[in-house]
Amino acid sequence: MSEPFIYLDYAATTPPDPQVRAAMDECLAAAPGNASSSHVGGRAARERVEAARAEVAALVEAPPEAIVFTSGATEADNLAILGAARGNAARGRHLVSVRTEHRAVLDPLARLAREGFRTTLLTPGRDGLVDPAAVGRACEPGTTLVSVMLVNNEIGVLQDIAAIAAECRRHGALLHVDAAQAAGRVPFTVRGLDADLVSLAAHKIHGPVGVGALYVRREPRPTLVPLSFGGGQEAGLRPGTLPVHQIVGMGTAYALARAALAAEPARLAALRERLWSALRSLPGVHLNGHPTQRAPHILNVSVDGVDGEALLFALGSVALSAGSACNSGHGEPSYVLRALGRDDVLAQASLRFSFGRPTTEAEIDLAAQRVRAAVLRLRALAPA
Amino acid sequence: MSEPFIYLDYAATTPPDPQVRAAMDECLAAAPGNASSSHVGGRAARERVEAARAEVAALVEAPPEAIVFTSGATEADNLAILGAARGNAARGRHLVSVRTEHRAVLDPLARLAREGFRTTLLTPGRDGLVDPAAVGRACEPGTTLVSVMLVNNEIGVLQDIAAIAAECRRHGALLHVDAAQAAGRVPFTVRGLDADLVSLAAHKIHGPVGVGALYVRREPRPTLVPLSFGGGQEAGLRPGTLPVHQIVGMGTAYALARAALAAEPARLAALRERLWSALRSLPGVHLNGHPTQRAPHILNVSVDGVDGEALLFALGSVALSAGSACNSGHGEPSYVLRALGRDDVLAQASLRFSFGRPTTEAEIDLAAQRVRAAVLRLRALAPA
Amino acid sequence: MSTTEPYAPLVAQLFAELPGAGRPAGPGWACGEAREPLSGTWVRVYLQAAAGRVAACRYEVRGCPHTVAALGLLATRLAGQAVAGLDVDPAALARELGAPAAKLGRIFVIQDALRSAALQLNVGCP
Amino acid sequence: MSTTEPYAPLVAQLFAELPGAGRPAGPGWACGEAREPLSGTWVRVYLQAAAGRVAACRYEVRGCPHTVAALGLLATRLAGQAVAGLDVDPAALARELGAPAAKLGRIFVIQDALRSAALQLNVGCP
Ligand SMILES: Cc1ncc(COP(=O)(O)O)c(C=O)c1O
Ligand SMILES: Cc1ncc(COP(=O)(O)O)c(C=O)c1O
Repeated sequence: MSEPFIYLDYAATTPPDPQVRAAMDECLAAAPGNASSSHVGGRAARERVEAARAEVAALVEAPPEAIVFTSGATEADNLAILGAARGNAARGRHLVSVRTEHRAVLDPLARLAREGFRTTLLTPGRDGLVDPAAVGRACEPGTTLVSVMLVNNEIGVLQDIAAIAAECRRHGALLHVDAAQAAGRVPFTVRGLDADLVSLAAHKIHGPVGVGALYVRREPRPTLVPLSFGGGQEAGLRPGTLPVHQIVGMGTAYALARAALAAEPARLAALRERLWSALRSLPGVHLNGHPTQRAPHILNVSVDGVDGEALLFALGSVALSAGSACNSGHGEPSYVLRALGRDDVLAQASLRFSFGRPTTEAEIDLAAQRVRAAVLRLRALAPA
Repeated sequence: MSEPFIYLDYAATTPPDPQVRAAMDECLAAAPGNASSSHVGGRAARERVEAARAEVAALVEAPPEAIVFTSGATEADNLAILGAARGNAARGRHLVSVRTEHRAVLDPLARLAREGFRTTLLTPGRDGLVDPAAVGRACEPGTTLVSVMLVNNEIGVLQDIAAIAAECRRHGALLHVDAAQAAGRVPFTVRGLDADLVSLAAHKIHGPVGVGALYVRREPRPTLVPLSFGGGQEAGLRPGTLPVHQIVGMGTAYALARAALAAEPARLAALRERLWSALRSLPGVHLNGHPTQRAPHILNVSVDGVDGEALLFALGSVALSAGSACNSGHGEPSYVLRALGRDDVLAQASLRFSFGRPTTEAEIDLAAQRVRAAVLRLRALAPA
Repeated sequence: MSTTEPYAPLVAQLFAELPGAGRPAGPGWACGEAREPLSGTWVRVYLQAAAGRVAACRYEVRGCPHTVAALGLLATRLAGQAVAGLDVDPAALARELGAPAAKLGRIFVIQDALRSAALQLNVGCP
Repeated sequence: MSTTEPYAPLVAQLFAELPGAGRPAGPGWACGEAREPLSGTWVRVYLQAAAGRVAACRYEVRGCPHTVAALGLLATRLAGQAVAGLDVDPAALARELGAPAAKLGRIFVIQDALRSAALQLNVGCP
């Protein structure tokens, strides 16, 4: 296996852009300063943080004061869901979400069940899309929060959040949107989503891992109970000494993403279609998720007649995921693909290809060749 | 104010060591990999994480499996306190701590009060030390958790944790120790502390800000309710894609701190005594905290007859804190100094000098000169 | 799964080389088949015997790398063994390949297929 | 406190130069004193008058940079003003110095000291 290595797992994590790395290192090398300190180092740190906050806000056209920095999208999801549910428990204890959400949404919902909340989890259509009317029907008088992701991390489908938001408004429920996979990949604005809470990650769009943000609408401002307490940073919603270099890394990544938004999504979508054309020429290869209502950087296929783990292993020189990064390697079929109605065996024999700024046509063509070869080799072992 | 700038605020944050920066950047530049992914990039990321975990564990002689990475000491404190209190609520709802703890301890305790817990906050002696017997007396049958810091971040006093731990054992309470200011500054081991939970920070010892750890004793293992949910990382206690470069930065910083532990504390203590000798020659300058039971890197003094804010401003070219970084600039006198019995005005006219690896004798001498000059100038304005 | 390589080098080697893989041509082969529907594992073992001993072993498989590797090991080892009482120790095989406990069920599938092929050798192919 | 400099350049300049600071020597000065015990702010204002107008203003102070700067401004501005009705507008002064609302109490201390010094000028020193 000394074939050149091809990374096609950008939905799991992306390499930080060289400019991001440079900005981070420059920050780590700068005169020291805790952003809470009143001396000159502290003030410089605060200025860097606020400049980055403005960049992050700009990508989604939010006011900078609406951006709360967190340690990643997982924490942003938890702050939104645990925070809004607990903070609005007096109004009701019913929550609505979808079976294909990320674990960072589903697991806090499961925790809330232990705290006496009820959750209705909708099943999307076989194309992965949630019917906005179904969200409306799931709402009850005591529904305080609805959580639906913008771009699914496994199959890339893009939900119609604006229509879902309208249902939430009608029922007086807050709307949280996990946009960890969407930011910088598809153009959107918080106004366009009309969401109250939006989770963002840095490391999915060539920023550093370990930093993210939660957009918290200003008017009306949802009540949130913080996850942690102490120090008062981030308007009391997220304490702890601010990791200036991480925040600067996210700001730089978001600035780069905004600059690339005019051309990069189309380029990635073309790569995705190129790969899909190559793979669909093999018999028994199925596309997962809606064919057009989708983000450009994710392609998920299921392959008949092969074992998923063996396929992944045979593709050792192509880095990709069988499901989401968090589930891969566990041998468990993806719960997302199962929610779409794929049977266990086919769900297991699925590959998620995902693309990023460094991805080239040549890599796509090589990857397609290797996938074809691996599938044919494995099928030859079991010509049933 | 074009005097050379002197940074003496290492207790607020320290500049990352050049080796830490290099290790982090090397990591950011490496082939991408989410530590949860099964491909080669993912495995390399996991190996880096585990090597760093071993380094962090080694500094405090903990088993590596007992180290849970967090986004900092604030999160570690919250995970320990909220987690243990909620996780043991069936056994009791009483907690014991000290009025001079960091906000990252006091604020989660205040939150727990809203969840129906009671807290006894002990007042230390005028020297800042907590009487272990007083901890024992504060324990009740329903006391589940005691939280006492090892090194106080404002005045540097070092508590007798082992004696406090013995009281906790006698009363069947868990012991949490915030060691954010202690790690790498004073030699200690988790076995020596005999604590169940120990919070650690990276950025106080020349590692990056935004990463820390919680030591969680293995046997018996305290029950903790996580703060966040999803993904299952860090044994289910702390979800989210692992920030490999941050963790590697912490590991490198801790390895360097361990190597320096034989000589650096003595060097810093000598610098501290040098500064104190220079300052005490001024009349009306008072040492805060116990004169000998203290960490080497913090010196806190109160100055008669001057306004604290004016003194800090007059010392513009010396970066230091009036209280802890989190409180400075707010004009509020330090609650830590007030708990020691300092009146408000004197508490406000206090300076925390703190030292780090780059600190030199020449800097100390220059800083002492500038403090003398500033104090004399301000006192001349008000010769009362 | 360990924090390092997910498969032992022996597994990787057998998966790459696939010794004995494929449906045999010609007459005189007994075969047994078994499956495990949950994971979709499917195994067919072919045996050829001479003078009461295994002359050759072949297989077809749809399964995980451990399953594929286990069959490769079998194919290289069964030749020469007595047909009477022919069997495999799934636990020992799993250990040798460094397969995690969760994989044991699939090695049992191999045992089932092998036993049923051996049975035909003993009883005579239909 | 803004995210950038905590003190306006004017405050920094007055704090550095301290125009008019210090206890005046010689006779013929009226003085007023006031304090705010919570912050420990203490102010003494000295005034010298000639022909019903302020001839000079001096001060002593223990206080924050805004308080010190406010006194420096007064000292440079009061000369020439009529002693009758001599006063200062604390809100305007705070605004001019960019002092946060929390500091207004300390500027009132200055007003108190000034008024009491002016009172002595009007009534005659004890
Ligand atoms: C949709 C979605 N939400 C949340 C997360 C978690 O984000 P993070 O890795 O920043 O914790 C991810 C990625 O892992 C994701 O794809
Ligand atoms: C004693 C103590 N505990 C907790 C913290 C908070 O740590 P962090 O900055 O990593 O959130 C600090 C420093 O700010 C500290 O000094």
